[in-house]
Amino acid sequence: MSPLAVEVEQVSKRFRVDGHIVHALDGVSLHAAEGEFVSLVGPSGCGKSTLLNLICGLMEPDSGTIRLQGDTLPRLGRVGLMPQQDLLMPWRRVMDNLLLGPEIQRRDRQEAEQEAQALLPLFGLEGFAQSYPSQLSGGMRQRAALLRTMLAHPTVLALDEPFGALDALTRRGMRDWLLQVWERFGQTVLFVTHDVDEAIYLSDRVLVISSRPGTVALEVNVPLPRPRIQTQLDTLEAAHIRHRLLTALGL
Amino acid sequence: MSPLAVEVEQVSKRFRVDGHIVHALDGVSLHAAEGEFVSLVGPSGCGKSTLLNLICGLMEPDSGTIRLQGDTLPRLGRVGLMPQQDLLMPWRRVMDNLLLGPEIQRRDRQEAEQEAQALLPLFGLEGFAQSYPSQLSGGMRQRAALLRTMLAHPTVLALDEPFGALDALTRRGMRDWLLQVWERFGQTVLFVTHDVDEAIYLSDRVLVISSRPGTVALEVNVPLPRPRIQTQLDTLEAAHIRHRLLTALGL
Amino acid sequence: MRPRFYRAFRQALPAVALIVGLLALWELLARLLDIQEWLLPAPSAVWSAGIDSLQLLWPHVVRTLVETLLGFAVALMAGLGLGIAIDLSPLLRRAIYPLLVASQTVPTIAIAPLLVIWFGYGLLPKIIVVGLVCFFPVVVNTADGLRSASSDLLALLRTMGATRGDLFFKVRLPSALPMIFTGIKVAITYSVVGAIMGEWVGASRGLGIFMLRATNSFRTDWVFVSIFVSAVLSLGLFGLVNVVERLLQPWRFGRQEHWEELSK
Amino acid sequence: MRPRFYRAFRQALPAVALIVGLLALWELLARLLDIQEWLLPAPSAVWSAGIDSLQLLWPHVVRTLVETLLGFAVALMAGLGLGIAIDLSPLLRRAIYPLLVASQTVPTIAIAPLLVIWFGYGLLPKIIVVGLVCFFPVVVNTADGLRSASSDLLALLRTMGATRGDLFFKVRLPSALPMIFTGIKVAITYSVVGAIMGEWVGASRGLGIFMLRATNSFRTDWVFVSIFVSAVLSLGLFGLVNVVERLLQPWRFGRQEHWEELSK
Amino acid sequence: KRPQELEPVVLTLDWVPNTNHTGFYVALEKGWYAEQGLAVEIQVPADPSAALKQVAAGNTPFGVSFQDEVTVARASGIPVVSIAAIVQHNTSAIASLASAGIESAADFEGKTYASFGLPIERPLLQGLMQCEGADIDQLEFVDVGYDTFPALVAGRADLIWIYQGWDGVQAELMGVELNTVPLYGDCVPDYYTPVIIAGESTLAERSELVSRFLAATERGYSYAIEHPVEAADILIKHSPESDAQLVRASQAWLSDHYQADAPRWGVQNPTVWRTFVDWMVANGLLSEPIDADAAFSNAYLAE
Ligand SMILES: Nc1ncnc2c1ncn2[C@@H]1O[C@H](COP(=O)(O)OP(=O)(O)OP(=O)(O)O)[C@@H](O)[C@H]1O
Ligand SMILES: Nc1ncnc2c1ncn2[C@@H]1O[C@H](COP(=O)(O)OP(=O)(O)OP(=O)(O)O)[C@@H](O)[C@H]1O
Ligand SMILES: [Mg+2]
Ligand SMILES: [Mg+2]
Repeated sequence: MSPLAVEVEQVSKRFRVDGHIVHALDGVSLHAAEGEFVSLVGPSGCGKSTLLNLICGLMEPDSGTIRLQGDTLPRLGRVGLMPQQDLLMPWRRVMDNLLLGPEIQRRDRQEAEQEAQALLPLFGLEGFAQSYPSQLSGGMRQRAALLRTMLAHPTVLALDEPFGALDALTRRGMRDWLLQVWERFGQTVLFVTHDVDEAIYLSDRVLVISSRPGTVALEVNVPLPRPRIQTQLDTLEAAHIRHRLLTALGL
Repeated sequence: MSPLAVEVEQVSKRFRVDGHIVHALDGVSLHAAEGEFVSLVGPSGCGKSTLLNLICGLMEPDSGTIRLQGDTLPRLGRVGLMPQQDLLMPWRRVMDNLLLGPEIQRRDRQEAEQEAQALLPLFGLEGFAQSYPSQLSGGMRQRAALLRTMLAHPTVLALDEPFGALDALTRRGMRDWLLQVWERFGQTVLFVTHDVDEAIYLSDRVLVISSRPGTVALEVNVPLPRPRIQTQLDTLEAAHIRHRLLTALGL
Repeated sequence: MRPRFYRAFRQALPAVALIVGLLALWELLARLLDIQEWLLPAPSAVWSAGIDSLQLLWPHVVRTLVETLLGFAVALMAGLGLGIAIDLSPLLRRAIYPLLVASQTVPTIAIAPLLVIWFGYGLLPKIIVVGLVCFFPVVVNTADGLRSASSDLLALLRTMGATRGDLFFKVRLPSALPMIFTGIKVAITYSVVGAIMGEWVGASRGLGIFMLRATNSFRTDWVFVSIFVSAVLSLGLFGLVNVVERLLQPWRFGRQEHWEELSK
Repeated sequence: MRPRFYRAFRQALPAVALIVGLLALWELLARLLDIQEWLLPAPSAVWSAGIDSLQLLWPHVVRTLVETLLGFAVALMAGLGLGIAIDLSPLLRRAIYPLLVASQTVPTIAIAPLLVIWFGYGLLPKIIVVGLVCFFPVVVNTADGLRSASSDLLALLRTMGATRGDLFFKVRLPSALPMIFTGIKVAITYSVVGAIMGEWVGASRGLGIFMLRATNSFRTDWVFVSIFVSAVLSLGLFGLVNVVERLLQPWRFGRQEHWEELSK
Repeated sequence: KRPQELEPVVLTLDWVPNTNHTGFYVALEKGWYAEQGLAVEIQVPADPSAALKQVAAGNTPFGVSFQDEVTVARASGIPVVSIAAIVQHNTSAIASLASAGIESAADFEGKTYASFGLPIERPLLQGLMQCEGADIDQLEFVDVGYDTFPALVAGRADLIWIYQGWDGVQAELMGVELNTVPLYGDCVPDYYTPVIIAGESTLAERSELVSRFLAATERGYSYAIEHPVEAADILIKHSPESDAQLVRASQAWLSDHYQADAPRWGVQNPTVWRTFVDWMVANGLLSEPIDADAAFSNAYLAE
């Protein structure tokens, strides 16, 4: 058996905020198998972004261990993160922002640019390749940030509310595109969202994080067959899962 | 009859993006009566934020007119805007960020601070009054930005996806709080959202903006009785409205 | 108190080590190469000359320090004022910027006679020279810093009905603070030399005078003593500015969180 | 071409107007108050002296310009290099920063004999003096600018497996550019005076020498001619830096959109 | 000789070119250095004490300095020797505006003196004043650096040190009437200012070079003595930034003073050196006497 792509074991994380201690995560354990799509839902401020940051290697846990592909080697550069704040570089045009990953990986620029160019229409960024980020709408910025993450071709993806600023239609398009890509390339995906339906539609497994200090409150498998279609969300099975998730979330 | 709080008449707006012209809004007309709650939904990049910016007086339309309370006087300072990007000041602690409005209005700081203090728990910001924005989670930042807007006590509110980064539970709480405040103080609200249910739940009227160049594609009244409760969304009437809106949005 | 002191000590260690190392090297070279003392005295010679001339030096140092501080205060006010004025008015920027640049190209000694004629030998001409030498970095950094404020944030405040003053004090100034302090750090570094140059215009007391007299009597050791003293003064003032910078910008220099620490 | 020229003209108008106004005032005062010419010549006198001495002046100007440019190039490289080094290594920051500050407190004339003995009367000592005078603002602005990069952005790049070099060239440097240019603007303003001071160490040609000789012959009009020339040189160089700044940062100085225009 | 065979020699002046230096430029212009096999290069520093340091450091073989400076330097162990007096007597004077009515050193009391900041100034003025029974403590000193003239004219100082052959002439040209109290007289000892100096090692190891240099230089000054007008033109040619009118007038004044009552140009009188050393010791300018005879030499001047 191949090792798990991501293993988080009993991880705790505290922050010091102006004197008092904020207990962000408390003994969180989770894992994602190679090629698995795992979603994280949970109240705002429960530590989801912190968890992704820890997994990416941007922080070290105060206690507990994190393994990628079975090892505890440095994690930076092994997980593709799409941060919650889009963090586009104001001094780079959209296209140059998109090509950040390929650039860092010293990949052929022309090839990467062709790939990006081909995806621009799907991301609703056609005609904006040469504009600066300040000239984009909120949703366009978010889509640019997602495209930037994807163009780095990571094998493990950590996406922090990638569709938060998108309308339902655009969102659906992006979802389906993400699933297509995922099915083709088999990345491992950690997906933070506030939309329970979205989590069900996309994931193999959904984790509910409890409010601060964050712990795993519930873990639900989503055994809906793939490829997924929108109407599967209207099945009884989906309704059941939705109910369990909403209950765990206190709704 | 008292004049309309907001009147937008045949407004067009174009941007110049690296040589070519982006036609953001094309002949948009809309209005909001005194104390009315109007939501705007539409695809990402269709010009919703641009419309709010125009109404606030941050930009002038290329053609068309905008009236507030029946006049065409300068609009700056007359509409409380919550921008899509939270724009918290990194050099101010959370509390000082919240008190920006009262400060600019030269109101008594102590009073305003008491008001803010009392609202912190509801906004999930208890214990974070003295931290810096960089120490907040994405959703906490958004809530702080909303609270900042509300503390300025504007009579016309322009809220640009105020709940975008919030989980369903927090979101519901915020919605209900917003409705309460609105019912008590009777502000005129322009509300941008991607969530059709949210628009129905909150609004007197919902406008669908078509994709770029933005025009008003559909206008739907929401005759559900107030005060609203969650279950009203399950009524046939709501379903009907939802259907019309989703169809207009292409879903 | 203990750990704090220890930390300060550790902070200063590399600089002290480097300086001591360089002095040792210099001493060694001076002895090995047998460099004439009047040309380049060994540190040990400078040190003993310093000890000997302490009493002699003291009034000069006080005088120069006074000139430095007063002149710097003037430079700071002029620099901030002009920087702000330039930022507020594009017209003023275009009108006055070239003059400010030009003002920096006038060597002090070229206008020394005028200074003496108009202002005599008192404190005033020295203050003017220090001011002229120091204000420019403050102006440029202030003007550029104020311009760097986020236009989105400014827009937000304007929707709240902010006055120009609000925009300035609540957004532009805080955004500009880091750059302003950079300018102040450059300026304060020049201030002591400015005072010394001011003294050369004409004075009877001050480090510059001491230096001049020492040069004329081939007391190179004393020249180096005064260079050393002026370096110490400059370092002290520079350090002071650094402390103020940290105090005024807690959001930049607060206790580092894990995140920030790592992301360095 | 036409409107562009017209725009440039309109841009320059306020400065030209102000300068012409000041010159007129000065001319008036000089005539009314009957100020002796050797003390403060009227602009008209300076002008005709300038015309007369053009031929004489020319080789001096060329020489000073060469020194200025070479010295500034050195200062730029040293400044950027040191600023970067300081930013990269906290140890280096603590070790070397005090020395840099101290280096600015040594008056040129105090080390002039050493410079001549070690480097002779050629170009080298002037380049060194210009370098010493100019590198400091570049160092401080570079170091502070590099530190101002967004830590979130740096973190993002690190998750992509960015090397230190990537972080530097893709985030730190672009973020620091505005401040670096501010430093360069201050430095280039000092460079011409630096060259003049360098010439005073010992030279046979250059604006500084011209100025010295003119002073000694009580030809104050010539002194002012050389001040005027050095001001023009400085302004030209300053303007050049501004142009480069704009070219290198299109995202800051691009054609203004409506939004940005208003939010000013 | 062809130019490339000439021996390169550097001469560092004390200050920008002026009529004190005319002889050098004449010798250069007339090719007399070249005749001696020398390619002389003249350097101009901004600091009057720079030349002595350069010579002492062996960086340049010849320089222009002053007797007082040489004496202090030798007392500090700096091995330089004065090898020729450019001007025979001290041409300095204490000047005041004629309108101030200061006729003699007795009137210095209660006045302000704009000083270069040299240690020698105070005892010299003291000597002048004592002669007239005045008290030096009644005279205020202000260090002004080298640009004292404007201070006087603007009334910021009452007394300044001038070189009659330069500042004095200039004042005359400008129509500023000055009262002067010359330093050369009975109240204070005379001394040579300026002088040509060389390092002891140069004298020991390259004495023949020194003689050749001085031979050409002496020719230059002799020419300047005899042909002030032509000599002035040569200086102007080499220092076109100097005011021509001033140079000509100064040259006319100074040409008579180069040699004055001396048997030949450049010769230094041992008594002048000895008296001056004693005077310096007596006034605390030297802590110990130095060997005055070693501080100068006439040996390199042609017989
Ligand atoms: N300052 C600007 N300069 C150039 N183009 C702009 C600017 N602001 C907005 N636009 C363009 O106007 C269009 C509408 O932008 P707007 O921000 O209003 O969209 P939106 O409806 O708010 O979208 P979203 O839901 O993604 O936030 C976009 O195509 C955007 O690129
Ligand atoms: N750098 C930091 N310094 C101090 N506290 C922090 C820092 N980062 C996060 N926190 C705190 O940790 C807690 C969890 O934050 P986190 O950003 O992980 O929440 P989240 O689950 O992503 O919330 P949201 O859905 O609102 O984005 C919050 O209370 C936040 O204040
Ligand atoms: Mg988050
Ligand atoms: Mg928007």
